[in-house]
Amino acid sequence: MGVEGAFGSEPAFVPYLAAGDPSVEASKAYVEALDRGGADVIELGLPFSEPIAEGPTIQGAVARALRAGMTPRRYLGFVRDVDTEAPLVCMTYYNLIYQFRDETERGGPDAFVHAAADAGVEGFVVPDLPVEEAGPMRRACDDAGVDLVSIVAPTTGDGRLRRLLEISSGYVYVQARLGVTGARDDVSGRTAETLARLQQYEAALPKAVGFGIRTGDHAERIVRAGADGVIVGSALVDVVADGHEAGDPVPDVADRLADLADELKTGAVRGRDPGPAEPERN
Amino acid sequence: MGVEGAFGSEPAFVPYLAAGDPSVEASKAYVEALDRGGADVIELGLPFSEPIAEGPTIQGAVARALRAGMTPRRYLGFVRDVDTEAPLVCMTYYNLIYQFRDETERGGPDAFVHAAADAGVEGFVVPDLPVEEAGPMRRACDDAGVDLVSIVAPTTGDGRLRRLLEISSGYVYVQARLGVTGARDDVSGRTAETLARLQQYEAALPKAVGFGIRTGDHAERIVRAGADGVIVGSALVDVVADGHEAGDPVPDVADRLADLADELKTGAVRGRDPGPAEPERN
Amino acid sequence: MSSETDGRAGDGKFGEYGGQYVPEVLMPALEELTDAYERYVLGNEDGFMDELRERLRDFGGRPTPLGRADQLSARYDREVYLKREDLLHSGAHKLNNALGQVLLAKYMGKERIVAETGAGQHGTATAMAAAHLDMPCEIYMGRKDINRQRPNVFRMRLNGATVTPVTVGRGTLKEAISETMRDWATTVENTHYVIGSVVGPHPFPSMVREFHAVISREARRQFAEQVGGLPDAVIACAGGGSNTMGTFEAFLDDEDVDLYAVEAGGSGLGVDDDAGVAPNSASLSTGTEGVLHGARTKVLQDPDGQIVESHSVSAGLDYAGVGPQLAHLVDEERVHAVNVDDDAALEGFHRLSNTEGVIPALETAHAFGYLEEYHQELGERVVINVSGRGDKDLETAIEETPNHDVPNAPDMDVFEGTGGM
Amino acid sequence: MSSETDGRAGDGKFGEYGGQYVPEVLMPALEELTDAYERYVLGNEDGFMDELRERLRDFGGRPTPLGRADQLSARYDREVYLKREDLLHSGAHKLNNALGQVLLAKYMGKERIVAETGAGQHGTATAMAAAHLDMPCEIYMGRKDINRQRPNVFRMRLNGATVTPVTVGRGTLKEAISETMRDWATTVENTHYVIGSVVGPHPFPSMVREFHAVISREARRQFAEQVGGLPDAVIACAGGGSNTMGTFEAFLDDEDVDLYAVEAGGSGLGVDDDAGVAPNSASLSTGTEGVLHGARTKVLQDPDGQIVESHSVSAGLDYAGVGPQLAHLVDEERVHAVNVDDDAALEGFHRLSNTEGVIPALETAHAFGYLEEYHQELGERVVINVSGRGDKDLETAIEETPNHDVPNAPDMDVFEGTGGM
Ligand SMILES: Cc1ncc(COP(=O)(O)O)c(C=O)c1O
Ligand SMILES: Cc1ncc(COP(=O)(O)O)c(C=O)c1O
Repeated sequence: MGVEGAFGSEPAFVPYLAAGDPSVEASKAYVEALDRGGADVIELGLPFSEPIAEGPTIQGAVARALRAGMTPRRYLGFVRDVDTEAPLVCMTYYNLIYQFRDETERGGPDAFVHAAADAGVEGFVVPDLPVEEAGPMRRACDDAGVDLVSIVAPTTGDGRLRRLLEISSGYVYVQARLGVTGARDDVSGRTAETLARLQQYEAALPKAVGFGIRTGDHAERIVRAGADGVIVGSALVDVVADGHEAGDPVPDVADRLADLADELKTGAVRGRDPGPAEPERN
Repeated sequence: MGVEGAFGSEPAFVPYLAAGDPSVEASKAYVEALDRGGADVIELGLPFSEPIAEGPTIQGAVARALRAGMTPRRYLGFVRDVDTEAPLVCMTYYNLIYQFRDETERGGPDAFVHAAADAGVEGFVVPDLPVEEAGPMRRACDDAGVDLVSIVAPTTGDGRLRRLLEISSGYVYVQARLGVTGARDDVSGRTAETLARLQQYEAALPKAVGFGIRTGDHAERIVRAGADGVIVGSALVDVVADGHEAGDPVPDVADRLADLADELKTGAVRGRDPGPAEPERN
Repeated sequence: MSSETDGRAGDGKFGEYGGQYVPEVLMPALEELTDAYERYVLGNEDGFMDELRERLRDFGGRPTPLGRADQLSARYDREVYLKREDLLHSGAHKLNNALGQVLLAKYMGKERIVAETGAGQHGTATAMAAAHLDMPCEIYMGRKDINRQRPNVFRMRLNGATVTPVTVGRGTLKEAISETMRDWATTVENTHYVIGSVVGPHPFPSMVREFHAVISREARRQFAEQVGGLPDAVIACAGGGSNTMGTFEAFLDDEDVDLYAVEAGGSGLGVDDDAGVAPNSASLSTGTEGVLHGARTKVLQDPDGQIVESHSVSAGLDYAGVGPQLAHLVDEERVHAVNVDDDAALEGFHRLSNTEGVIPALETAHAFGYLEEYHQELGERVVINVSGRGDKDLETAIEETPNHDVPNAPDMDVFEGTGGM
Repeated sequence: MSSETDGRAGDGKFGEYGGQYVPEVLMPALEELTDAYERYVLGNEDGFMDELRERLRDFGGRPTPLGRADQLSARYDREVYLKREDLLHSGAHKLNNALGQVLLAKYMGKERIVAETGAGQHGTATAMAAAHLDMPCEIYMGRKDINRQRPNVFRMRLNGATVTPVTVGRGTLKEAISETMRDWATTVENTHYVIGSVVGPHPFPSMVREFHAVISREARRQFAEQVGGLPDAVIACAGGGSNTMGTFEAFLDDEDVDLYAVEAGGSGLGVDDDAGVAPNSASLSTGTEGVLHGARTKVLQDPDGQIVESHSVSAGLDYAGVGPQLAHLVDEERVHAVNVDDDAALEGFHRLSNTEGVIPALETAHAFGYLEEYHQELGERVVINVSGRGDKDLETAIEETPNHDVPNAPDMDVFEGTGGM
């Protein structure tokens, strides 16, 4: 079906979790719970020691996953083992891709992309790899028949936007606001503005919006503003972190994740509902 | 009799104590004990807050006397009250003399010298008043008919020495070694050298040697080397300080002072003895 | 040097190194900055460089002197000259860059400054420049570095800067840079990120080098005037590499001048993969190619590409990466990458202090540790950059000296009870 | 100025002030020193002054800049310029004199240096100069000052100096000077006493002024070149007076230039005769004529002539006397003797730190406290000498600020837990 195909007639729900947070086993259960809860695409983080695009919540997830021993090689095993219907997109930083060596000691993007594709990864998001440096990665993805998703930021001007839309495949990751990842209590005015700007681009690719979405209500409003999908990371990671801290049983935490996934998916779907928009809150 | 006259056929013993150390009453008893013990001239310190020519022992005496409330005006009363045969020489620093104001608000050396002479002081030693600055003080002393004793140091060259001997009256204070006041456990080689140098000057004035003399034995050797008298301060102040610290009764401390005075005077006299010199020790 | 080597072509590449590996949200700011760099700094538009030079003179105290070290010259039977960046206002070379960037931010119409700091020298310099130019300023600093460089923390605060502790990881420079990038990603529209070394994405490595090049331009001229000709060797300590790049720049074309970048060997070379820690900060000497903080360069990493925690007794060298141009110059064999360990650095600290009357920063002290160990391999006439003064390091030096093998240390007993310094 | 006023006649008198009130044992050394001063310093014999100038440049970092304080200029609606002696090596103007005297001692064949210190700046400068010129060095410092200026104590020791605590009296500068004189009386034949201000017996007041005159000679030339003409007012803080004398010297003949010597008003003027304490160090403003440490000058004393303990939040101004030439210039009305209290000094400290990016010594801060309070009485163009940097005072400033009324202080809570600085 592929990544792009997962954006169907309904708006897509694209959750993020870090692989291995807080342990390989629990993490597997959580990813599967998201799948159960209605995920259309899953962004599965491969943890890197310097996650410069992440806020404290995802930094915490990454640190737990690293402490639990997650490595690029184990990540590939994780992808192989995890049982989801939604296609998996690998979200990581460029150095891990750059350093990767396969068994034949072939290295770099080419080796990693092929190894990941073999394991079942269908796309990549690499936050510190802007279009200018993306050549080798783009070629490797084309070669392996997987997607490379570009991120569009609120600061991205028209010239850059066009180039980004050109090079991206699978979907476009629309960063809804300035800053780093992290759930917020509101949908910023900036989000609406960014989406309005994007409406002008009749890109062929689906536009998934992330950064700050926490509730079904948020998701609904994002979709109503024109998004083809919502990306949710920190709000889900919070559930993992809270469960971990409280020492809750993995199945309980997984259920909570599935519930939140369901809320978010339902909210997103509601956003496409042609009925009257709910009045804006606060 | 005057200060110079106190240097008679016998070598003179010139003790120093700070007036008011550790209290006015005790101090009076101690000065009188020195007189009893054979003092020929007594250098009576008027304590100044910055005694730059004094070592730790006399600094301590000065600090105790100041704490006990000694002032220039009380010093004059002290001189009036104390009962000694030996003439008193006031040993102090120039700022106290400079600041002095008498009842008529006449100030400076002239006022102080006359007030002191009225009280019974017969001479002055002012360690921070070198010959270059001594003019006003010298004139005041001449006017009041009292002496101004100059200090000669080991560093004093021939030119200065001549000027010092010229301007000094009463006696010449021969500083036996470099540095500041303080009892020593030996008579330094420097002492002998300084005295040898002084032998070349056939000054009319008696030469009293100070700085470091602690025992009768020291006194003897100093006199044998050519001194007309020995000046002893720190060794005596030590007795006062020890007694004060131990809380000993004043008469006991006074007796110890008289004993030490006697030892020192006797030692000095022995030094004039024409018999064979004792063999040098250590 | 070719334009490829010096990065002035504008693509920000030094051989394979350099580039711009940052989130998209920052890319427009880097484009804007590159443009401003080219116009104001390289093109002196609106007299930017004239104003900077004047402020470096009147506020910063440039030129800094080049002076002969009589005692060291005698000791090593060589002519040893000290370039005295420790006399620059703020106490280290860092002000050259900080003042340049804060002024540039002003020309660009920015309203706020953020910066990371390791030793606190870059943070102090930035806080001072920001106060001088009336710009609000926030400094990110690792918790561990805050503890070991307290005088600089106080200085930043007294200069009106907000100092924000970074508690993730080991709490040193690497984490502080990451955190500052996060702030910048949030505030990029009105904020300039004053990066503190020749690291990060283009145009930072080129721009920071350019601001520090004044060090070697002065030193080269001073040496010619005061001594005559050129030195045989130039030595500077390297963490991120701003000090080396500034000290080497004007000598790069003088092929007879040997250039030595002295890294922190810490307590030993290599990387402990299991612990994810390098007991050193010698990324040039022992690191491997990778991507860190926006640039491809030499980094200390495990075989997977996870960046490891570096270590050095000097906070300012305690960094797992290095400037891409410096990495390139080492590959090209124009610059010698060398290193000395903590012991040697402390020995250098005490030697310069008690034989020359100059107390160096612990960073700087590595260069003197190198001189002590390897002077016989150097030419006749040696210039060392004293990149900073050691006032910020008094506490660390006193604490660490007894833990190390420092034969020339003074009697450390007289420093007892220094806990309350 | 007439030769009588400037003391170059060799008699060391400034009107009624000055002279040589020291024990006879020191008089020959003063004669020898006067001779050396006249030959080497005034006469440049053996190229002494040439060597000194070169070392001041290459080791000391001269010339120090004169820079415009943009923020203060706007605040006071005046042109305010800072002469930056804080950038001199060692961190204060004191090195001008210390290097001069240590070099002179070398020319005189002396083998050892002693010095007193209050703030530790003179001691640090002397220790650095002694290390630089390879001379053994012992520094006397009051116990109280040791406690409040610890960074400088460490610096002296790191530079190889012996620091000897002086415990008599209140343990500040006055006692340290007395104790150093006692050392000198013992060691005078091979030792030079590097006195730290324009105090003490002739030739010290003239010689120390001469070594510091470079400050005003530079400032006068820099002002003419950078701004044009002469300033209307020149301001410097005064303890013993080396800073003022150095900052004023070249302007003494410029009668239109107003000169302000700012003393430490402490917590209040006057003398508490019963306690034998002055809660200030304002000997010029409130002292009376007396003899202290070898010179006739203005001193803080009780009516009997006992020298009282002075007080200031800044250790370097905490002295009961003042240089005789400065006292004379005040009597002649050429110099205005003014003072501000501890509160104003702390306010000046914070103002310069957070508006100009220059952290001044607490001594220096008094001059800025004065500027804040009295700028309306000053002319259009003001030069202030930043006599030293505040690194040595961080601890004191942080501790004292909450105890004083300092409206412009930053939020001091962020400095909490500084006991262990
Ligand atoms: C005094 C000093 N020298 C050198 C350095 C190293 O900086 P770089 O490696 O960028 O030259 C620092 C960094 O803080 C420093 O403070
Ligand atoms: C920074 C600074 N300024 C000024 C002074 C005062 O010295 P003086 O009164 O001799 O100028 C001192 C003395 O220690 C000082 O350290």
